Amino acid sequence: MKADIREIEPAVYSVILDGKSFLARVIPSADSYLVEVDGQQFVQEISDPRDATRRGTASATAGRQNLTASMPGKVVRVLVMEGQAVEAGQGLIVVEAMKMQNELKAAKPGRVAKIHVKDGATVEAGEALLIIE
Amino acid sequence: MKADIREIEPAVYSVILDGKSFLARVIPSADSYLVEVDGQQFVQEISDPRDATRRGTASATAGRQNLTASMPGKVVRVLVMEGQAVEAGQGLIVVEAMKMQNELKAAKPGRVAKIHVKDGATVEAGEALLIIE
Amino acid sequence: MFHKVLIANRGEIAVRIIRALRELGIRSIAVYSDADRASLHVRMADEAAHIGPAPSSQSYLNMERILDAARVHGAEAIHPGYGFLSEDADFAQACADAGFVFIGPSPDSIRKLGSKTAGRRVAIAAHAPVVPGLEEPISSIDQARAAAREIGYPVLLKAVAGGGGKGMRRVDAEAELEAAIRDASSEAQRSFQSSEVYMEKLVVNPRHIEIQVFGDQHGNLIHLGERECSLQRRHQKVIEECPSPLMAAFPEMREAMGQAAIRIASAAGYYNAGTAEFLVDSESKFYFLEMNTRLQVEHPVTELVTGLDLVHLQLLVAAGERLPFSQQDVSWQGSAMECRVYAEDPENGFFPSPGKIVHLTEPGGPGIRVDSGVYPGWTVPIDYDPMLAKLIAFSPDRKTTIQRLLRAVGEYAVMGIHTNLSFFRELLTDSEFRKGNLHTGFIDQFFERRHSRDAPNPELNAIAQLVAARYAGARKQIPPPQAASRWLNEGRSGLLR
Amino acid sequence: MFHKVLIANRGEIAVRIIRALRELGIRSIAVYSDADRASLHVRMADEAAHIGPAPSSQSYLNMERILDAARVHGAEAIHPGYGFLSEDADFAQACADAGFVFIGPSPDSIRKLGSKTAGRRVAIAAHAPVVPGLEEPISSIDQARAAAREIGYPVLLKAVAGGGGKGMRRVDAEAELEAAIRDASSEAQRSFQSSEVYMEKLVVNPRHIEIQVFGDQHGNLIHLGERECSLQRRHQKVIEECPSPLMAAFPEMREAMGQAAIRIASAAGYYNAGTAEFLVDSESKFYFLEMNTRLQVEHPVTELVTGLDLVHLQLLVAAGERLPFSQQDVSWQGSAMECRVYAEDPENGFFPSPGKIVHLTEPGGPGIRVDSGVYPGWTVPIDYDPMLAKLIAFSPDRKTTIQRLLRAVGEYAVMGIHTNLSFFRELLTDSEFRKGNLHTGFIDQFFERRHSRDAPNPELNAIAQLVAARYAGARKQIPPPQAASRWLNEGRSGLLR
Repeated sequence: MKADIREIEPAVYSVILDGKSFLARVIPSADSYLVEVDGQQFVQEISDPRDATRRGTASATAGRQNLTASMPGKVVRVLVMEGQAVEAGQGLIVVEAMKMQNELKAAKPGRVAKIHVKDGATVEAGEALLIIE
Repeated sequence: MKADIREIEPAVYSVILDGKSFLARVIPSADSYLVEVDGQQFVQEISDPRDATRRGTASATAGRQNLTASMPGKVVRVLVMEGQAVEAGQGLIVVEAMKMQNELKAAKPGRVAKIHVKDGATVEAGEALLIIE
Repeated sequence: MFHKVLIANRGEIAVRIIRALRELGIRSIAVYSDADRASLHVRMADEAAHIGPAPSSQSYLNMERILDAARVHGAEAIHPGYGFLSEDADFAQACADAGFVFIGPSPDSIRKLGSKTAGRRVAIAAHAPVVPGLEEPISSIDQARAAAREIGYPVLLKAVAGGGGKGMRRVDAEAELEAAIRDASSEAQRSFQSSEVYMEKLVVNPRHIEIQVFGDQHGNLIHLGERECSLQRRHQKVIEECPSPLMAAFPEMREAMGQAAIRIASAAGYYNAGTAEFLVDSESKFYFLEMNTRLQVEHPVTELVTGLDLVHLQLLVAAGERLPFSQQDVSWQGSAMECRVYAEDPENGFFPSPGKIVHLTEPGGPGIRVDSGVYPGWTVPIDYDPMLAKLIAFSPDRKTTIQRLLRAVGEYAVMGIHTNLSFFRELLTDSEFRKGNLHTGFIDQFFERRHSRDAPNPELNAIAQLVAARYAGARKQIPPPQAASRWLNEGRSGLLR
Repeated sequence: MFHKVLIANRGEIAVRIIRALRELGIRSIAVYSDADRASLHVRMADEAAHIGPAPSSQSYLNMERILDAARVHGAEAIHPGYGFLSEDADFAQACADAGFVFIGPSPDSIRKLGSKTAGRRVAIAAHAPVVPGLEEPISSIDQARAAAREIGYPVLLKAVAGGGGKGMRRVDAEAELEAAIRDASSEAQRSFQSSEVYMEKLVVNPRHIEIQVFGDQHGNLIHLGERECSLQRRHQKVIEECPSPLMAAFPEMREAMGQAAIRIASAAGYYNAGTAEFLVDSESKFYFLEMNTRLQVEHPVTELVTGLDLVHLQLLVAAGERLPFSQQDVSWQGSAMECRVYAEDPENGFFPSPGKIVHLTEPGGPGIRVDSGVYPGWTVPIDYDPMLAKLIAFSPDRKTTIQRLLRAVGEYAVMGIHTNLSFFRELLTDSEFRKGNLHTGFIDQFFERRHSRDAPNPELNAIAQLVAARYAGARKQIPPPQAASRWLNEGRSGLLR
């Protein structure tokens, strides 16, 4: 594999590999690099590649789903109650942000363990919304 | 004069002055800032504003014209001889750079005091070509 | 012609209007909220006026602040763009009362057509077909229940003052009706300052095709053909095109729909730009839905196939001049298609993705137009609609236009925030889309049949690793572990509808 | 259709061709010299091959290296772009011998038309009018003197293999003749690897109007109308447009010139894209000048008014397909105009200005196309032609197109190097230019009547001071003295012709 890699703009790389030409752009964050190569995105973790809470919202680890707000917004309506069983894909909570209502859904089946917010609440980015177990 | 100045990109400024909106871009160099405002360019000198050799080629100071090459190139033909009287606008030397032949002309009348190069010579940026007195 | 015009809007449409004004030698006045001091429309305008804090209710919807700015800056006319106050008859009236030309139809025309229920009444009187439904807003849950039973489920709730899918809800059964009315009303109130909602029969998987109309103040009223806007996600248009693939099969439809649109507009004494929206059912019958009494987001599609500039024309007729051509001078050439580029994350339920644009490369070259409202280094604010730009392609035929859009999407790079560009890459390669069998349920079906994406390309993955290592090395940071590259799209499917 | 095509060129035209290939689903192979490793065409292509050191004689003019690259990468065809090897019959032949399709006319057509003297003979045989002059290259100074006396001064020397004003000299009197031949020959040798020069009568201040022809390999040959290219500086085109303002006055000229061009091309068995250049004298008589047997720099002008994509068509007919339409299907709509954006300093005799592009903003929006070969952060090398990009505008009429170009020039920002954008700003506002009374001496006359520019705007000057102080303050550098702002254009007039 013969790779010719040049940083041609800050964080933008021209790569010629075996005669093929690629353009790659890098965005660093605290614990990873996001690398876009010809429109496809890859995450290169710096630390523990299993720590996947980075992008917020419903990250499913070992059955437990910890739903957080990925950006500032307002809770329009909570669609479930504590103790309620939910199915994969079931709507849990409606949040409005940037003039758009977004229904957050369960990634897998479970039971609502805890609801942190109620209708009309203003939430900050990263704020816990509810927990499914 | 009520000015609201924001650096909205590195070295790019949005200026709102008495309700009018302007966009200004700054390019720093060793001894000045080049500021482009709505397409018109201004040089803000840092040091001595009379030192005008900055842009190379025929800079006319007190009658003496010191013609230098502003970029690497090749002397195609010298059009004058030492001792020859020249008029303003008269062609002095033809230099080829970037596939273009460019005839450098006298900015004001004078006499050719010294010719530093001859036909076919390769010149570097800043190299002295000839002097008119 | 005017000497100075204020633009009561922001983002790409404000930039679009500034460009038109500059081409006509007219000075432009931008307005901005606290969140928009550094926005592109402010840096591009000739003049700029601050009109209040970030929330649009206190800035872009604040009539008094906008009229004050127009007075202070000496504007002669006000262009409302789309959204915000553009379809507000009271604002059009307030402009006139304050001595400014409102660049749009008369307040009376807006009233006659601006609300969906009023528009339906005009259309019925003008003998244009309409979808069965209420002619008045919903006043009580009992009335709504009775109406829905008569019309038959599924029904659709819509904001009377609305547009863009806001305040809209599909209701499949009576049990859902009350909650749906509540949600739709509250969303309508927040979006349009009016909680009024009405109901109509839901035509299942119709095409959404609209007709651009244009009139002057001397009684000339023409149509500029259709735009097919069937590709919608949550009632928001995603892709628009002209000609509609349906018109290719039934060329006489353009003229039939065009004439229906002109009849409706004429009945309301309409002038300036307007758009009559129609649903087309599976038997190619069309029904008038509503009139948008303003410039549409997707107007560039019409500009490319007709060769006209709709904002120039808006200014011309607003200044009292005659349309400089008539219906028979309008012709349509080639194929145009528009993608709305949003700051949103297709891998995460299309959730809005505001933030700083760290890197931006916009496409160019033959047949590509980008109407952008952003620049590199700018931070997309959380306060407004997350549309970044419109990417529009033009070529002799639909197939080439789609290929051209794909080429342009490949050139388009927005780093630092998520965008829906990757979604367009998938959609534009979809074989059903390419066949042109479009309907408003198309995108939902697309998500269902699109089981999982191709696996990550191992060659690109290897390059990502090389580049990350090089980046880290050059900056003396901890390099990423060599084999730990993770494709970003893994496990995203559970979050998508 | 091909699967993989090599582009034997660089800069904006290589990018233009990559875009066309991508739209047709064909893989692109870029070639690059040492000076172009980081160039835009290399980063955009699917594949890339290094072909030698910076001097073009060792890279972009090195046939063997280019053919090797085509072999190694598995190309089926080679697109030569314009300049470099594009009009070299030997290269076209070498491509064919090596089993690659040359995307252009046959080697035989190039030979028949490629040299100016040969082209004149073909034109005379095809009963097309030509400018009086030699039909053979100059072989001795005595022959040249005799010919010039017969033709009558002023005469024009031209490189037989040439184009773009290289190797061209006006000669007003016999005393200048010998030196002029020497200069023209040596420039021709350096630019085209052929020192041959010929002579023709200098038509004083003619219009330069060219006709785009297009043929397939099945005998279909059509014309796509004219481009007026009268605005030239040192025989380099600066602005091109369609329709020619002259055609507006004499609409029958387009067809008359078009038919003459077809006759000439047909006599040479021509296929693919070609351009017949004509001079038009003050009595609107036209004379064939030469045939450019390749795609022209200014082809986008024709693309915008006809709605066609000439590079798509080149690929189509090179692959052996028929032209998908005939002469009567071609129509012209609206007005298109192109500005060639160069890295050169209008305040310093248009001297080339290579260097790093520190900041780049390219214009966009309605009716604007930018075919660019650069990106922000890239360093314009000293080794090649300093064209950065082409800025092309389209609108319904010439006046609006000019306004649109001016608007776009205002949006265009290239910092770090000098460009001719400020020159376009002046030229596009010139009243003579707006009247459309164009001829090849126009720009020289423009420089003469343009005594001095407006004084620097004191308001902008004040803002420059404020911004410089803010910049210095934020970076804790020595601020500029408050009153020392100097307008950059002071005292430049002595350097301009």
